[in-house]
Amino acid sequence: MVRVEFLGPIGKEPIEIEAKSLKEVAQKLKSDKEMSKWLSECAVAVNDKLVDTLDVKLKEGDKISLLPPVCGG
Amino acid sequence: MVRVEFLGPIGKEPIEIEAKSLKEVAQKLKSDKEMSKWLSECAVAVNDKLVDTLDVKLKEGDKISLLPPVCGG
Amino acid sequence: MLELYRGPLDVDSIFSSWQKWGKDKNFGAFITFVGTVREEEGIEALSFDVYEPILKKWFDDWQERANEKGAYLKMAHSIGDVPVHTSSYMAAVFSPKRRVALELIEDFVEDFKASAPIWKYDVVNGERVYARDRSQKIKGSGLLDI
Amino acid sequence: MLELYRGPLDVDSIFSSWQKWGKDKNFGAFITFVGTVREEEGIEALSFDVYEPILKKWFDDWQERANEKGAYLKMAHSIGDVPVHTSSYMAAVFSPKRRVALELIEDFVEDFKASAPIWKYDVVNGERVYARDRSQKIKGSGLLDI
Repeated sequence: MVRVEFLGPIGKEPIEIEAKSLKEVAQKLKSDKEMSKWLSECAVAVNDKLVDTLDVKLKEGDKISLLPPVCGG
Repeated sequence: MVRVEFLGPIGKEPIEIEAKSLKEVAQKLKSDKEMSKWLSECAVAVNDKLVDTLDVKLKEGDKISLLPPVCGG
Repeated sequence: MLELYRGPLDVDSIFSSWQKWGKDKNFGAFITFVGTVREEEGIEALSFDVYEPILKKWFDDWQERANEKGAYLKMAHSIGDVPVHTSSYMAAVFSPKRRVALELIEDFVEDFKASAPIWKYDVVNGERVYARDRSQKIKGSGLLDI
Repeated sequence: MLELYRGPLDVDSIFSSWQKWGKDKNFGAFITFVGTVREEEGIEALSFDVYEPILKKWFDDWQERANEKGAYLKMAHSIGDVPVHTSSYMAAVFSPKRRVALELIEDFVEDFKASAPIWKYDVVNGERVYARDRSQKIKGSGLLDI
């Protein structure tokens, strides 16, 4: 199981899903209507490190975070 | 008579000279050995306004200031 | 150093401690940016969510980059509600001389706006509304939109 | 506003009064530059001569330029001796949003260095030595060298 966290304004509780890669995470989130509108807007971090490819293997307990558009300051 | 002031590190008391133009001021200062080394380094103001030409007519009581290289801050 | 505070920043006291730190370290140039909540369009406050683990990494990367140029960075940000006319953000660059500080402050603040994992909300009639229009997608966004 | 002080600047109190002024005026961005005397090469202090009439004109021209962009400038400088680890120079830009302030602070500080009628001396063993090597000729210098 990996844990998916939705940061800031997404306002959704973390979920635990079965996924061996980031691609699988994308496929599972895509099927969730509420989430799919956020997918085009969000950056992604694995274990608090931003990633720029879907070719990331995941292991038990990994944390995936979705970061919607930001505006600090 | 016009008044010529020497600012900052020049360390020379103001002088009053007879001059109808900035060019005449330049000629008189040139003859002063102590001053002539400063002339290539100094900017010039007439009545506290920086000027960029010698073609400035002067009238009684005008103030000419010589400004050596600066370093504020 | 990265400092996070609940509510508005005590700007004077943060400035004072930063400025003391900088002069003791013999830095000749010290630049601060202060961001203050403007009164406009009837908002009562802005409100912020901060994701600290990634913010800290972002800041540490910048710190390293600054250190390579002989400079040092500090930053403070608010979490939660920050009323109009109070401040939510301070950034500072210290360097031996002015050039490096003047260049870094601009790049540091601009990249903060584009990349720091912080989300802003307008507070209107006590309600928190995500400031989507003023927000920027982090570089690489849309990765999961397959 | 241009403020001149004899001796070192009281940086915290100047900052505090500027920052209060800016937030009351509803400026969202406030940037300050602070120049502090570094301990190096055995100097005890720096010392400054200021020619106020031309400095004021130079500052007023910059203020006008800033106002056209919706921004506002402040500056403070020391006259006379300023010991190491104390500050001689502060400059500030206030603007509604960050971009204008980030651009102006750089140009304002750089032009200050190149044009403001202020002369710097190292104070070594109680003696004032003109810092000729670090000084810049004002644009148009040499006019009288005919």
